[in-house]
Amino acid sequence: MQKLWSIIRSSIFHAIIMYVSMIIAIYLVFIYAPTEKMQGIVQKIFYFHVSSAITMFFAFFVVCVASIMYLWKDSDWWDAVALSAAEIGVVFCTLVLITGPIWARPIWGTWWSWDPTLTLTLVLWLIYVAYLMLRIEVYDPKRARFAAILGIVGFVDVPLIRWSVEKWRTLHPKPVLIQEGGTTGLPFAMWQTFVVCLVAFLLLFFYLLRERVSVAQSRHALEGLRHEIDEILAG
Amino acid sequence: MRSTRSLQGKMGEPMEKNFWYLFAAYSTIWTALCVYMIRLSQKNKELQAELRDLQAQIARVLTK
Amino acid sequence: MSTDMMVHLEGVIKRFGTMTALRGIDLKLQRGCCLGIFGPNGAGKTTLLKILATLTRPSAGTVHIAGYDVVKEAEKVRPLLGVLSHRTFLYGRLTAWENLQFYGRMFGIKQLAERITEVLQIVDLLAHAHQLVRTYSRGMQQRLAIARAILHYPTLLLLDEPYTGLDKHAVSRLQELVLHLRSVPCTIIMSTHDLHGGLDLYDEIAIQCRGKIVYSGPSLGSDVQGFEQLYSAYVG
Amino acid sequence: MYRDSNSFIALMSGSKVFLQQVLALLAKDLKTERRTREIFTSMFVFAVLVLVVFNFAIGADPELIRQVASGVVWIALLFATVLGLQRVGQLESEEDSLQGVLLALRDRSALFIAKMIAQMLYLLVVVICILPLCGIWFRINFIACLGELCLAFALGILGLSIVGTLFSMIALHTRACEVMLPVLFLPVSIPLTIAAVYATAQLIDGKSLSDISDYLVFMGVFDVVFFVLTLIVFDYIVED
Repeated sequence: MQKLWSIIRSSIFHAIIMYVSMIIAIYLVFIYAPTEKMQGIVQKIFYFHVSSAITMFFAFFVVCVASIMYLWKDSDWWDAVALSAAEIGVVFCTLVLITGPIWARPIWGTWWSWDPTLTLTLVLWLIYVAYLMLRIEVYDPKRARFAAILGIVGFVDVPLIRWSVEKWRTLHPKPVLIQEGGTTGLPFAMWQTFVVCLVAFLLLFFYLLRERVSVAQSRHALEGLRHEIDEILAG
Repeated sequence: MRSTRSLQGKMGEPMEKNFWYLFAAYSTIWTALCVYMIRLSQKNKELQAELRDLQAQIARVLTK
Repeated sequence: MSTDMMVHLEGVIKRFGTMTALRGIDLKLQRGCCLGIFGPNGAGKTTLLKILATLTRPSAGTVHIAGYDVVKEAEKVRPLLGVLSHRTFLYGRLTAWENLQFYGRMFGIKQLAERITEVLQIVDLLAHAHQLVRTYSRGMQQRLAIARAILHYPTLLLLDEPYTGLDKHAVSRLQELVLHLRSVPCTIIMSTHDLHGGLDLYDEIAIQCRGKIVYSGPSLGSDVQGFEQLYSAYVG
Repeated sequence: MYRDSNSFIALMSGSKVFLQQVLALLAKDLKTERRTREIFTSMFVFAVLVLVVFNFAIGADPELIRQVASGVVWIALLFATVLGLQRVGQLESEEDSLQGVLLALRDRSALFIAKMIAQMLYLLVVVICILPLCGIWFRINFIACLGELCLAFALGILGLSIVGTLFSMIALHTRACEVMLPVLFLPVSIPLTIAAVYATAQLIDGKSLSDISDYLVFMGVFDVVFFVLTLIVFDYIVED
């Protein structure tokens, strides 16, 4: 029983599940899901684009929770989680920002449309890049604390940005778009595909998070060892 | 009204062109994830090197 | 916890990320004592004083000042403390008087003007009271910092390397002041890496090295050589 | 919460000390500023420069300028906030006087409140100085909607001061403070800026208060959220 548990917890098992679900997701996207009549084949970008967007929001949510826990418990593990989730969140954020225009170009006829969600993503990208800038230097608990505060503030800012951006968009002429968002009125097969994609992306996120946290932790431990050795050598 | 016109214009284009967008989107996702994972493994490698370095230092201290 | 113990530290550990600055400090100090903490640079003296000053929290262990916990009851500890470091905490764009007035208001001192005059007299700066602090010499600024530190009648004085950048006049003034404060029941903790300055000031001495108190005991009086031997035996 | 009268008295005396400390900090900041006028001057000159440069960037079309005027004014204020907070940070860190202040504080949020009020006052003076200039250069009649504008500007300036003070305290403790402050401050304050710009623009267009009420409510919500958030986390910022 314990052995089974340790297998389930192991990194390689996680990787295999992630890999398999990703393959299934790709199969569903390209073979199973029907081609949308209006947008044609580009609509298939939707599955990975929206999955990355949701994963990104989830990552930033993890940053916020881990930051609160770090301030509360003052444990390095939570800090490592926050930093790792922020980094991975920025990666997914970048994906959203790249695939968004690629989707928009054939459908809306323009690369960039200041669509509310895309604009929100852009602002979030700026905030969390600032977060990573705070963390560029070697580990310093003061900076970790500041970053934790930014992690909380950034996530609290999300609904505020969302509201303001939506409000701001209604003041401008809308770009040519066929179907807002794309999730409304999806056929069942498309829904299935989308859910599987989302699950695959979340598994990918957790896998990356796990690896990144272990890197952060071993770096931390190594730094501690190095200090100790320096002291032994000096003393 | 502009929207429907431009839609028809787009839909009139050959299918392969849109296919390129799909290809671009999925390949960038793949590339970005790949780059990130390579960076992660590089970091891991750096850490391994540092660990070996430290082990060597400890060995040196012990032999002294 | 008996309250005649002014300072009581138990198992204080402070980590900065992967660095450990303090590794288990135990220290007791009677009310009215004057303790000198000696140690090389990087021994963690400043960190220790910062913990006592409620400016930073210990990672582990407990610290009590006059029976108050410095983490949980910091707001009760702070008015008891007078802190003097090698930075003066003064505003260069204000006059000496205005600086003291500001700190006096922060502490809610009654009859502030009389008190400011008094402390300025003690540090010999009354004549320059209305001069901008940025025009002061380093020694004058440090003297004003002394006035700032004792302004609110502190009962525990924390001096972190107070001799840094001081002229002769200021050093002797500071030492006189420490003697004067000892007659008032005022507890003093001074950290320094200078072994020669006024050893006879202290009642107790401690030697700190690499985050630990390696020696503590009663003062050796003005026996500089004996102390130097002791110091090099522990610090190496 | 405060069951016995003793703790109530303690609370009352605590709030009295709090007020005293806020006032002392504020008096100190304003006294320094009155002597040097450093912060105001740099903020004001910078804001005017932004106005002028944008004027050239937009071109000579008076209608176009009128349309973007409120955006330009708020960008000027945004950058002026960053500049002012950088100066304030320098003043506090020169002789580590922040530590001295922290040693004297009973409740550390007094420092936040005092800095926020000071920043608000500086911004207020800058606004009062640049609005007439703006009115003349961009040919906008601000007087027609002065009361409504006051409300919009008050809410906007309050928000900028709160967020700005929060991040200036963070930037103060990090190296490369000059770079970090705008990088942290600008993206987080985007929603506030959007609401403030459009509220101002619609007021200039002759809309009434009820037309822009959702912007005002939004700015109020933003201010309250960030104020509460900053009060909660402030202890973690100033701790060494």
